[in-house]
Amino acid sequence: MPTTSELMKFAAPMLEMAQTVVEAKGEELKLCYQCGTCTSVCPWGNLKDFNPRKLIEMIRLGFEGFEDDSWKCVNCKLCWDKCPNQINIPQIFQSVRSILLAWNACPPELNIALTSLRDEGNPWQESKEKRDEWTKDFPVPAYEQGTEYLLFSCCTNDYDPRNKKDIKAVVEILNMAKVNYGYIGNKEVCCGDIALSAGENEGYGMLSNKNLEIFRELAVKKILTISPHCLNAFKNRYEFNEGEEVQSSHLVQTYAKLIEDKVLEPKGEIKNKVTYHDPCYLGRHNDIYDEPRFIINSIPGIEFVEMNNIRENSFCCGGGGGGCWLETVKGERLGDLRVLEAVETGAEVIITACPYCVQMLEASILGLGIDEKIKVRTVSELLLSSLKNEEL
Amino acid sequence: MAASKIKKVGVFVCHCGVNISSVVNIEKVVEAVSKLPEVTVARDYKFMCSTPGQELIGKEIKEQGLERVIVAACSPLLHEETFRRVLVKSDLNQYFFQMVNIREQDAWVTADKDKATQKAIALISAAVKRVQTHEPLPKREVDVDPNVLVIGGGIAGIEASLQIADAGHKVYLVEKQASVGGHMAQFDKTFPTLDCAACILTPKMNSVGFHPNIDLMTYSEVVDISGYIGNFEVTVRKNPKYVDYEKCTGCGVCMEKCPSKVSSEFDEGLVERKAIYTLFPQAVPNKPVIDAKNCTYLTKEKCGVCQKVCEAGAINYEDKEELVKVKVGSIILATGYTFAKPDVLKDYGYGKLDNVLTALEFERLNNAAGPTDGEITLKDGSKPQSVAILHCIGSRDKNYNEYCSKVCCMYSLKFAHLVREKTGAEVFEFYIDIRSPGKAYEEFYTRIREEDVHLIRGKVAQVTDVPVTDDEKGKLVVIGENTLTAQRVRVPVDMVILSTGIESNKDAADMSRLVKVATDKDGFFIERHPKMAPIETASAGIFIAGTCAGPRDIPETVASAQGASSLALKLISKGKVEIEAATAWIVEELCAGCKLCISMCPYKAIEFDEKKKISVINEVLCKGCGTCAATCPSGAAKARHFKDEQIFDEIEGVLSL
Amino acid sequence: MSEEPRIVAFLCNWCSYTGADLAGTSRIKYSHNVRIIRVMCSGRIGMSFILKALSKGADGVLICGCHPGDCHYQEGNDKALRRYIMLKNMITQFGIEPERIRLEWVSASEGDRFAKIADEFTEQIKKLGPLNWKESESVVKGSAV
Amino acid sequence: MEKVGVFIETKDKEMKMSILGVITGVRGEGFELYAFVLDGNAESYKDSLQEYGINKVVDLSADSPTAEYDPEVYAKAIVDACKGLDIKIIAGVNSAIGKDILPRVAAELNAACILDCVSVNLAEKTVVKSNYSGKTIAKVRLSGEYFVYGIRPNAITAEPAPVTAEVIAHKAPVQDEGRLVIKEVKAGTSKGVDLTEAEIIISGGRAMGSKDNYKILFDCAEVLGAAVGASRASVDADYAPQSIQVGQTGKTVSPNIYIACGISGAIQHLAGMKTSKVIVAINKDPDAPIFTKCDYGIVGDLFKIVPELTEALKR
Amino acid sequence: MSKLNIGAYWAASCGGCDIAVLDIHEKILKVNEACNFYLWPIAMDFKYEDVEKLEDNFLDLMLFNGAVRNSENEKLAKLLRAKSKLLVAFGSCAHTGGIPALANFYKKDDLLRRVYVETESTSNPDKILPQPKTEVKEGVVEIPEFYDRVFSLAQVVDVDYFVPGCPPNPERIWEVLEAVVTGAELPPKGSVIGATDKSLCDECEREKSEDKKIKGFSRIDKVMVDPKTCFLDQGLICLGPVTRGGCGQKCIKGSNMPCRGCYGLPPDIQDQGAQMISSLAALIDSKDPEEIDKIVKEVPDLAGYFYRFSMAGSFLEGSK
Repeated sequence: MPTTSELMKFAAPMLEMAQTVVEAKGEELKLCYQCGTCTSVCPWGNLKDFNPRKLIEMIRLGFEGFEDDSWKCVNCKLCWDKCPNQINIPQIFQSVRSILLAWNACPPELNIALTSLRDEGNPWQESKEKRDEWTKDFPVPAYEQGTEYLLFSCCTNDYDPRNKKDIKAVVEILNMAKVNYGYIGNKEVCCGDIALSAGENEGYGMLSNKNLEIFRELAVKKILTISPHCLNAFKNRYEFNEGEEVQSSHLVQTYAKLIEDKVLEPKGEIKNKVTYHDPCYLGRHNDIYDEPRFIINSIPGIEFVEMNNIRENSFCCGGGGGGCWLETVKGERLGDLRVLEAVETGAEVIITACPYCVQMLEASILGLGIDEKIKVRTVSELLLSSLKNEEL
Repeated sequence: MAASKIKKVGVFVCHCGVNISSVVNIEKVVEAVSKLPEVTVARDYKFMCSTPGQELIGKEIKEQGLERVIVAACSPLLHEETFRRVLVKSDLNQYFFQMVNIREQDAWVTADKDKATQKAIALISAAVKRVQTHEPLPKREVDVDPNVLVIGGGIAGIEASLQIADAGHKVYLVEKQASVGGHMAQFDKTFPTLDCAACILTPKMNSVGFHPNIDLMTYSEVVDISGYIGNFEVTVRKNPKYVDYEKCTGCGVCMEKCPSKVSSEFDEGLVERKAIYTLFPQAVPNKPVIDAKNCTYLTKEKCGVCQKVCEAGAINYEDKEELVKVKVGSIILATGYTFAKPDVLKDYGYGKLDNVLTALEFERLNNAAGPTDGEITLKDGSKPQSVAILHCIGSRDKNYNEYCSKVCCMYSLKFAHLVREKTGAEVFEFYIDIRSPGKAYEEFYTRIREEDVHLIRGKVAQVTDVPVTDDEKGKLVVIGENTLTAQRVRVPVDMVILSTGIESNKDAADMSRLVKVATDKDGFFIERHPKMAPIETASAGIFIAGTCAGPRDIPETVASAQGASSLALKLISKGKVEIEAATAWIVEELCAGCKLCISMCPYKAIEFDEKKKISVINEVLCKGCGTCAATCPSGAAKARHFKDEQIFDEIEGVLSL
Repeated sequence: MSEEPRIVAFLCNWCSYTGADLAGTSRIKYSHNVRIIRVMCSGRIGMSFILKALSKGADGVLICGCHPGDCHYQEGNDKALRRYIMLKNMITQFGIEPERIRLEWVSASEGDRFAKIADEFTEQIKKLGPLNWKESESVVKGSAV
Repeated sequence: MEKVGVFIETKDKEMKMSILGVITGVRGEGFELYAFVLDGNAESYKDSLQEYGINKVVDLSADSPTAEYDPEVYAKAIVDACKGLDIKIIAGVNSAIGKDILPRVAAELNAACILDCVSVNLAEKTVVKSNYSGKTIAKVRLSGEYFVYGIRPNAITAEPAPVTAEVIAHKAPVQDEGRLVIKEVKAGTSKGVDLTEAEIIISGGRAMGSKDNYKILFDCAEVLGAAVGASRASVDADYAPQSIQVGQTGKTVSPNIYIACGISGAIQHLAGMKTSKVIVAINKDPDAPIFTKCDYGIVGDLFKIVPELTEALKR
Repeated sequence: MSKLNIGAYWAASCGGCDIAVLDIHEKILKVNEACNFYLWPIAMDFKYEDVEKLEDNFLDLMLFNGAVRNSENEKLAKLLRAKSKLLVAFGSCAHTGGIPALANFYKKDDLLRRVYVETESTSNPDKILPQPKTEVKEGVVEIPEFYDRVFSLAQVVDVDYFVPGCPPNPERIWEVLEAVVTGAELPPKGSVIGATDKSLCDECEREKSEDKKIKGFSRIDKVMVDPKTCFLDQGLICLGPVTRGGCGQKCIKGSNMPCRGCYGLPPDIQDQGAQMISSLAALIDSKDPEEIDKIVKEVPDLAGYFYRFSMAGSFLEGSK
């Protein structure tokens, strides 16, 4: 006769697992009633067998086998929004990842990024001294105490040659609009979003503390972010002290206001058919849907078409939750689906507002070999082209 | 405070088997409590609530001449009444008693035994201090008016009214719509027996219409209720019908001739009705009303066709609303429910995609008296080849309603049967859990499984018309997970039925204020006790029947209606009613007439005596919440049994250790 | 005896007291420091109860009532909320941390929530340390009023 | 004379050349070097090994056949040989195989295992090792009876120091306990020099246009003695196998020379190669981001430039 | 009948109560007919020894005004208690601490520093604070010890009666004196006399609504105050509801000013401030915590407002 504990192996082999996840802030795990909504809405469902519901159940009862898939979640938040029990499923994955990290079971390519975050304050294995290298021949006002806005650049914009174009466009526009802003250069470190979503809580704590210190030191009141991930970190994650009223906003909000107030008047015609991709962190995470569309529509000559999955139902590029750093084999890339969706609308340009989306979508375009057909531009790049009456 | 003579207190500590004694050191407690100067005797017993336990208390009261009694045992919510009866038996006023909760709030929640013991002693000490100032409170009784008001003319209101009327008492039945019948009149078949709703409902509707003891007020609303149990005064507004029912013969010519058409609410907008209309052909009373908003004569003073064609001369465009006052002894709330509106659930394409129907729309579609004469057809008139039925739309979902609507599983299974029977289409039912707890419900579920309905366990996340494969072209695609095979599925179908959940009425909050019965967060009326008093409410004399208290099926609704009517009849047959003793009162000598209490009282139980310039509490209306006592700035309003000094004593007591 | 915090909790009869009972029936352990006093409605809780408790040695006072909109007496809990906010604003002038007073909504079905609140609040009070309110050391503390 | 054992990593009857650096690093006055060969071909490696100072080539075999790679059996056999031959120091390449074998050996011997060494000083019993992917360098002193080192490939440049070696056989009574079953060995499709060990890498992007076009890179690589790499886009396009992908999500390389042909230079790619000592970029597009990262940039058609380069080198 | 021996003493007070005694005008002559004013420092000189020499219970009536702030106040309170048959806490300060007890919100050291060092008009560069004993050329100067907090009279000695008010209404003073002088039957010991048991609202003739809703608090300098409407209905805080009547409504009627509560709390109220919150806050017309907080914050000094005269006798008695 098998003993009870032997039988338990089949029912619930490792109940401690659930407990550990609960302790790592994943307590909502318990609320799941296994309806499968998350699996149905998860963007991965369109590509491969990925089943958050099943993973939750496995974790709850302590079955092994959830480990590899736990790195899949791109933090797009669609499941959380649709979950009838309002379970923060991305948080559960985050908790699971923090445990996996403690076991040293991190995908190696992500580990590289996390190590770089700890050592250099950016995920791109670049030197912290070289963050402001792009400003050498492109002057940007420095932030001093009393400057109205701190322009928080984002590592990807600072280091990635492609995204440097975006931040340069940002700087040009802000200068044109005479916005009182400044950049802190090498004092900036990564907002920590990817560390947090990869479950690297310690690294996140270190990064967020460093930024908080600088914000405090410079008495920062308003932050302009280029990356929605930074925005989300400051708005929803950072632990500001009571009384520290730091307002964070995304650039698209600033642009929309400037255009509305007629400070910026995009007069140059852009004769392209464009579509807009809602970054998950800008849209679902922070409810910013209208401003980018307003900006696009304010540009003369432009033809704006929407994709099928937009706004609250936007389809993720695959870059969130550490996805930018994780290897995905061809045929399993969310970005590919999104790009194809954009191509279907007949658009020649995908406009977006997140450096990760830029990277993922461009990689997909390149990978699909359709770079002659469609390209990716940021809202800033689009706006600047119109302001300078140049081609997009 | 002048020191008064110490009253003799007896303390009785219960072991509750081992429930208390395994954690709380009873011996220590008794020893510590005995030492208090006020305590004459302290005893413990295995089961204080048992007959020997009660006898022990009675014996000590008599032998020691106890003036106050304390029982430290379970929650007062469980056994306060039991022990109060012991005091009454022993000729002590029942309010000379205090119960100390050392089980639910000590033994069961404290890990450390010493701490639990210490807590028990502190709680008992507090009670010992408190009971010193307890006052005897008398029983109070008032006469009961034998008339009953029933609000709502659905199956619950109909059933309750008939029961009371048949017992020989007057019933005022107030219905907002132009006819009684409620939602049940919209249904075709009922689960699990599949008998037709109309066949079982219409006879009852007719009885209500013609019963000599029932004063049926359709097209009417209750606008004010004052008074208290046994003596309510109710104001009903009779909305203008523009048809004189004395003269109207119900011939229907006016409805035939009326030129203005509006979408029919009874048929869920699937067809149109006229501006002068009866709700449905079997309406009771079967006489029309004019919908003032859509009548060309009433809006533009043009037309007047109905008046011209009415041979009885029953049309009266000058009709005005009328306020009627009635006196009743009890009120039955049977205001019913609405269905969750799926248009907020954008993901299911309702309102955007053709052939996505709500449950109620399907009921009408399927009803023999409905817009298609009971044919299940798609919008283009063709028969569906495949139908998906999606459970839990707006139910069990924190984004909409967290609760389970209880009836949807069963009616969805019924739909599956009807679709199979009438069209032979493939049916895909997406469910999270099938809930079939009811007589013959599980058997019905079994029967449906035998009918080759495809049951898929998983909640549907999306309905789309964007095809991925050729099979999906021109179809509605239902996307979900089959959680049992752990596969994401896309099912192309012709028709989607959304099993929408039950919601409280939109005006539940207004009704709540009117009847002074609180609603829960979902807008359903709160019972006095969810288990032991599911039909009574916190407002004495007001009972709830049917779905206004939460999702119920027809048998439960009828049962609760019969329960409500029997409680109303109980009141009538008793003739008198005992009312709350622990009410508030105002010390005349202290009241300065600032009127602050008047604005605070939720029951309008306080009136201002203009002669004496003081506030006076109508103790019959008072429910004893004590808000006035907390508010009264001069300390004139006092809450019986919860006076300031009693609470102060209790505070000092709990802090004594 | 160790310096254990002393907490007085005023609970309304209908929701919160029943909720606390449920914590018991569900055998959820929570801080023994919380001593419950039952009142019919959170609207009955005069602010003098709270000051009295603090002056008599309580280190913290917890008030629990039905969730907004669920009050058995319609809106007693709203009154409790308003009083609580005003008292919290005033109490700082006495040098007392407003965190020593806490208002929470606990329904009859939230036994676990009550236990959680009790534990959290005890922790909070422990962090603040004992209040040790000293009553007047006067020779005669007579009937001043 | 202290004895040092070196685990000789082999593949398809060929010795991994990086082992020679390891041998160079551990030889020295007063040390006798033993080479453990487990694939049964000890004799065939003898010449190369003695060229670099190996004194004894141990033809190590176990009771269980070791024809197929089995780290458990290998490790136990090495431990048995060490005990039998009184060898207290064991070294190997810090390769994937090395990292599979050496910790097992150390565990059996209850010894410390130091991986990622960049240099060793056997006399002092100290090693210099890299931490956090080279972010810090630590000098570590060891104590204990046995020492197990994994030395990074290419960390120590191999220099010949010829001696005469003899082959000795050692049969270890080690049984395969069957805890580990090799189900399948998947061969990588890359040919030629191993990417991570290569001193020169020539990489192609999606501009290569087709699988066949990659031939020009292989041709060039052959002349250069270089390995061929690829960007993710070209792997996606099936021009090159995934195993030679360079970048954040592929292999991280740091050769002396990295030649990027038709690679635009996404940051994920740069992350995998930017520590290369000299970066040469060839691209048609003068705006390609890669030009911001390279030491030498050639704007032009790679299909012209690369064959020309090959020809030039051949000469 | 021999004349009664009566006295009046002031401890920590402003002297207004003494003046109020004179405000009974010509009736003082009647008092003089029946009584010997044996002790009245504001009117005539006397020495400690003079009091000490008196026999116990020598004084038939002692009107003690002022709170107990220092050791001298306490010493005299105890001394006069022993020498008096009836000791009356006269005026708000003796009754419940009065204005001096507002200092209980501050620490002794802070008070001294503020008064002797920091006030704008003070020049005290060496920051010298008063010391109980100071050596000077002529010897040692002793001054009373300043206590940590202010006590009401009853917190220090046993008190027979309380006459509230800042100052007590002269008419009420006369009623008290008359009762003693005529030998009428006195109420039980510990009673508050010279005031009604009902709160001030009883006397107040202003129109009071039955459905008060406070949407915000205002201050008298910000609004035109309607003299016919209850202050609370106008969003002005009036302590009348939590204050005994009997004062004659000098503020409300005379000056169209809300009551500040000098007549102390009604008999069944134990803490004036706490009760004021219970009564007032409940009227706020909002269910939104943030909005309520905003409204509440419109009152700049809640505790000072609600405990203006009753701090010493309140539950908390002062600040931590």
